[in-house]
Amino acid sequence: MPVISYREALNQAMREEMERDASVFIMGEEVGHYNGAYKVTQGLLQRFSERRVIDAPIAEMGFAGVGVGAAMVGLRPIIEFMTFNFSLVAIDQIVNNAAKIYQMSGGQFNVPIVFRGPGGPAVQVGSQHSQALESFYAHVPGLKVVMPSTAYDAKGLLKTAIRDDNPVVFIEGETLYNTTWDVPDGEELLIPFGKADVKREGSDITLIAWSKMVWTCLEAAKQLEADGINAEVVDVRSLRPLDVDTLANSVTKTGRCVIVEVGWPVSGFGAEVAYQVQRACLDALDAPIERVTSDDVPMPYAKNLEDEVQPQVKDVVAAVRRALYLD
Amino acid sequence: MPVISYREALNQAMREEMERDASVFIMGEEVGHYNGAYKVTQGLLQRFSERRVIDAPIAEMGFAGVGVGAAMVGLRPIIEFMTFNFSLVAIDQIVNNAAKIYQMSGGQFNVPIVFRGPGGPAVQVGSQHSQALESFYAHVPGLKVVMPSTAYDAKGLLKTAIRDDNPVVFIEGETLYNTTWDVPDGEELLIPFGKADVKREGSDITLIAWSKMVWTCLEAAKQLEADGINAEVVDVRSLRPLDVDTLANSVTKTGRCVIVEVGWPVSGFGAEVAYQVQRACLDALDAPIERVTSDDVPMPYAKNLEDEVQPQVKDVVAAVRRALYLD
Amino acid sequence: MSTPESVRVEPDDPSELVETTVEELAPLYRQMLAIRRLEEASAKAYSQGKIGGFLHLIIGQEAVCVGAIAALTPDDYVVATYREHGHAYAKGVPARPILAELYGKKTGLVKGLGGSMHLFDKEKNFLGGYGIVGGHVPIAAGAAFAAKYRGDGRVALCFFGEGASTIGGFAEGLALAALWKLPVVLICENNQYSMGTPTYRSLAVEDVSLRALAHGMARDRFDGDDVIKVKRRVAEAIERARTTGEPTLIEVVTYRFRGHSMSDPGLYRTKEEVEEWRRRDPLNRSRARLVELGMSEDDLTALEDDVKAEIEDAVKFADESPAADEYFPYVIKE
Amino acid sequence: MSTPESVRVEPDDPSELVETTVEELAPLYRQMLAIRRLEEASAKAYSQGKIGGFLHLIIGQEAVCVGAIAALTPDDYVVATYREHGHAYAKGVPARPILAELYGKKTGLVKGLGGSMHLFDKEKNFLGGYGIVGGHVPIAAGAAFAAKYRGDGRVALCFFGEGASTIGGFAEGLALAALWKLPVVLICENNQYSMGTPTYRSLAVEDVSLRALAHGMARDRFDGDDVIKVKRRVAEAIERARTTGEPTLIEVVTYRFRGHSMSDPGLYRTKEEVEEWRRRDPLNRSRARLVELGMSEDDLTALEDDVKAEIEDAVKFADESPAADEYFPYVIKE
Ligand SMILES: Cc1ncc(C[n+]2csc(CCOP(=O)(O)OP(=O)(O)O)c2C)c(N)n1
Ligand SMILES: Cc1ncc(C[n+]2csc(CCOP(=O)(O)OP(=O)(O)O)c2C)c(N)n1
Ligand SMILES: [Mg+2]
Ligand SMILES: [Mg+2]
Repeated sequence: MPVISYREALNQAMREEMERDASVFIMGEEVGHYNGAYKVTQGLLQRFSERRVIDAPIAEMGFAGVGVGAAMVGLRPIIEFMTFNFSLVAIDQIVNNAAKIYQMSGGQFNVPIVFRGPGGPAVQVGSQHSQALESFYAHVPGLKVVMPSTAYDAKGLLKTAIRDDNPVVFIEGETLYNTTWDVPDGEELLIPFGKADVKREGSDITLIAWSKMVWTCLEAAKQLEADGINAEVVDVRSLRPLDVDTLANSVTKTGRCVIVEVGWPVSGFGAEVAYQVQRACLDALDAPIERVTSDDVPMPYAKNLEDEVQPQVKDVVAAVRRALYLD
Repeated sequence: MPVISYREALNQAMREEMERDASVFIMGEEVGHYNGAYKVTQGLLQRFSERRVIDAPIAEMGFAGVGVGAAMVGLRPIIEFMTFNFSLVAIDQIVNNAAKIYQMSGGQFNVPIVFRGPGGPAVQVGSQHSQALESFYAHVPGLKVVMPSTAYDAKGLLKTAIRDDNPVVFIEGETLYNTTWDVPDGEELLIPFGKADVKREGSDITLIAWSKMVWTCLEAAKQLEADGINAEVVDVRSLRPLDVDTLANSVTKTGRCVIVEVGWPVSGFGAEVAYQVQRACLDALDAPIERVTSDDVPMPYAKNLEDEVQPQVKDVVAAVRRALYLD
Repeated sequence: MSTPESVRVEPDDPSELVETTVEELAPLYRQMLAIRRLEEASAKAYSQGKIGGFLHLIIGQEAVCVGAIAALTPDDYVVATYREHGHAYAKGVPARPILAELYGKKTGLVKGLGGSMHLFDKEKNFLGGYGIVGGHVPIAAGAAFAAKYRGDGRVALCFFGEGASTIGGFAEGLALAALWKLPVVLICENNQYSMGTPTYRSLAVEDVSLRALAHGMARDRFDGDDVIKVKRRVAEAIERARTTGEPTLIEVVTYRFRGHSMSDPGLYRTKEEVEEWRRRDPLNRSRARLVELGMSEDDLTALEDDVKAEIEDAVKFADESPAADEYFPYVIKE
Repeated sequence: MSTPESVRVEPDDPSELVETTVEELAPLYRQMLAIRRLEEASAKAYSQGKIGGFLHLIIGQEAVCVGAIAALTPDDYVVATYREHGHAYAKGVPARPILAELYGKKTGLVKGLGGSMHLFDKEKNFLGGYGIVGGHVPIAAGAAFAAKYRGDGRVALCFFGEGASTIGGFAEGLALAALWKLPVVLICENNQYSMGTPTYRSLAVEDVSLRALAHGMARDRFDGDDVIKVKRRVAEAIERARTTGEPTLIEVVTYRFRGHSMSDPGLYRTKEEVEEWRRRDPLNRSRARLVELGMSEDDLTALEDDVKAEIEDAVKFADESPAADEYFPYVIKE
């Protein structure tokens, strides 16, 4: 299987879906002539012309709303936020319009739209440009929320998102674009929503994560192996709908659970996961569920502080040891 | 002690603080000449003039930002959102500016501002006007988030909010304005943040709630009493900072816990409370923590459906019975 | 920057007569009257507790939605605010499902899920019914975007109040429509109040249509008393949108006779002001015109009786319909 | 609606000379040069990996912030974007803490917490440093609101790019400033590109200052090559704000010589275009003017050496400063 980057996987997904369905278009800042701020839309303008790859001025609320309107009458917009930090000026369109129109219209108008772009902490860009907002979107009925960690998942989930008849918030890892993974060529890669993925099998403890933190957990698992601890890593992938079964099966097997997220602790999505897992398998738990999150602070700029704030491999290892009562 | 309404309590709090401190002003839609959409600012324009009670045009992002700028240079704005539903068009000002400026400026500029207004489901106003957004705000470091359930708490907490040197998101119960409570006259009523309040003592189970749901829990506790079940009702009051100690002490005493919130279930603030309580007193728990939330749907308009969606006394009673293994 | 020659920014002399015929005007008068009666029936039902929540009536402003929408084809789109019963009716939605929706009934236009503020009708290309001021302007631009994308010649009409002209959603929708030349007609129903706030306290310049200037967008501004005038002037903008793809910002000066919503007694206006505008009632004006044009009292009475029967039927329908009973199927489309 | 007589909307003839003296111009030239050297030092440090994240340089645009801020008093407020090193320096923030901040050092202006995009200096009334396009415009209006509230005669200057003119934050800030007559001067630094997007693809009308029209706000528009002209024209607006409380929207046409940020090679512009603007370099122009006005080469060299030493010292300071080391104390003020 060809090894491609997360960026390339997303690009392929959009290209394939645009080839397949003439109602799919892309709109966002710098997606066309500039080929994307993060080059995710590289070459699409050239291939599909300005009609379908639309450079928008800086007006997130406006073009997100244009997407919603276009979706209501049958187009399938992909709205790129240069980063999800900027989705906050457009969040009313997502929460009050995209998510609710199907309900408000009594099922008449569905809104097949994808809001995508990078999210989560980037590197040294300060607190306004470095935050994980998935807990906001996961809170909202009417939305689906997806966060792939690998190129494979990125491609398969984005294709599914574009075909979904509902609004999908698709948050890419801002620091994952250059990561690579095996991605099948030729055949159609469609990954259903609501399916978590066991990224590494293990028997002693379950590490639950999504997006960038899956990589941190895999690295932690590798280190733990040296100490004879066999960690299972489960990638949530789809936060809404959430695949509680796969998470619960894993925790039932291992008896212990650490949830790792790069967002803020209070009311982070990890709290929801903890609650769900606890409910589904309280009896199977041999120790309280541990959560590892970023510190409860806006992101500092300095690299050393930025690293300190975010969950590192050592933090995950320490949480695992706590959950195993080893320390 | 005089019995006054929640509305009147808020009005008194603002009036007293405006008398006390000339840097306090109120800005929002219809707060002046109209005396407030919910009449919370009744009489304040007359008392303090247009200089300090400012009717704003419909531009939440704009006037929230004006408040932030004014607060940076030492004024103490109270920004009223006609309802917190409309805070979504201004949330970027709250999350990216108000909450972060103290940090971004390395501690130079603090932002003493109160964003207040009614939140949570109202009655038959449909999904865009009926939602509980506290989970969003509670997620954000740099903010304080307060939600009083009684006139007493409303007055004492709002006065504290106005004097706080940080941005405070103060969400009033849209259906609580006419509720009454004893509120001392004359003496200064200041309730510190980060203190939950036991609204009813009990020994068999702890009901944790905030805002309107405190009333639902009190009513449920009354009904449960008839069955010989003695429920303790703890009012969170301050979601951020959260008083885990008081919650944990109660649960340690009762051994059982039901968390009741009117918001959506997924990533609701109740999940965070559940996680904190579980961490603080897993060993004391005789049963899994139960959560009661609204259904995972946008709010329907029809009264019967609206009631069905939201936690009712009977739902709380049922959850208590589950937690007591009675059913 | 270019502004079309056709721009007339001052409200016209309200006494000015626009040519028309009984054939053209009578159906529009009928629509306006039906909307008026529907609104009155709603107000009554509200006071009886049969309708809940916020109820925003358009009484006094009927000529705007009726005139504007009369200039559309059924394929064109309409996007409106929470004050949209009249717009829905003018776009062809029958009174029955509108009223049943306000009653929160299963037979309501949106199954009792949306209520007064959220009417939608896909078949009629009526795209809502929105409660967040300004938030629907980009949606209308989006429907127009789709029309342009497909080249299907459709046009979108977007209605909003003058109070919306200060909010970002309006500004961004306007900027995008102008930049991308989207076939949308933005119609500001300037009823001179945003809740209790008169325009002189909410707008630095009390002419919303001027916003078009800085975007090189066509604009128009006139009073909304004469339904035919509204139809003609909006038709020009629709024609421009349909043929050249260019958007227009139109401001229609009008007045709501009642409070902002049922819970607003409207104390911020003088009796005299309200009376003055009631004298300009667009319904009376159209009725008088019909008489002038030769429509007989008998025919008018027949029309009015017909309207009365229609609304009475809708009330009966709403009253007798079963309560709304499900909401889960309408959250996520499977 | 009124627009002041003083409005001149067209860019002036760039060759036009504005009267000045060595005493006035030399310190401004020095500031511009210091900013240029500071930016160059930052670019170098960035390429050495000493600065991370986004680094937006203002090289080519120096005359705008220097000229505009020269017209202020120290008590006045300045609010800027992520491209604000020059604005901070012009407002009196020394090079040392600016550069140390970019390095993420403890001695940085904001303790290494904000970085390049978030410079703040309370003592200098420099209110930031914001990364969300348009979001700071209301903040500037708020500082002006406070000045008006207190009647202390202060004025706020707000800088933003032409790319910000399509976003809601700008539109709402503008509307509120106009309605409430806030003493704020909104300065659009139109450098003709919003990242890779030229104005003709982002603006329906390539004249941002026109936005003022529909709000009855004073406006001005001119090129930003001559620091003295910028000072004079902005001074008029500041004077208006200080004496009458009225806001002004000013558009200054300028050009950034480099990419949007360090990671942007700027391939969307032709070499010729960039060369053309480099020939108009505001620093060369001011230097030539100083020579014309009689400043000796020796004095100029002394000034330039002094700047060089200042920036070298700042680099040394940043290099040698300890790393940032705490963040918890700056989340909530106790
Ligand atoms: C963003 C937002 N802010 C505030 C409100 C509350 N609100 C509803 S209608 C209204 C007044 C709108 O006035 P206008 O736009 O003139 O329309 P009209 O009601 O006069 O038709 C306000 C403030 C809202 N719905 N949305
Ligand atoms: C709301 C928002 N959307 C997008 C961005 C990403 N972004 C940062 S700068 C920029 C271009 C701004 O151009 P302009 O306003 O002309 O200022 P300039 O950079 O040219 O000084 C963009 C799109 C942002 N920071 N904020
Ligand atoms: Mg109005
Ligand atoms: Mg620019």
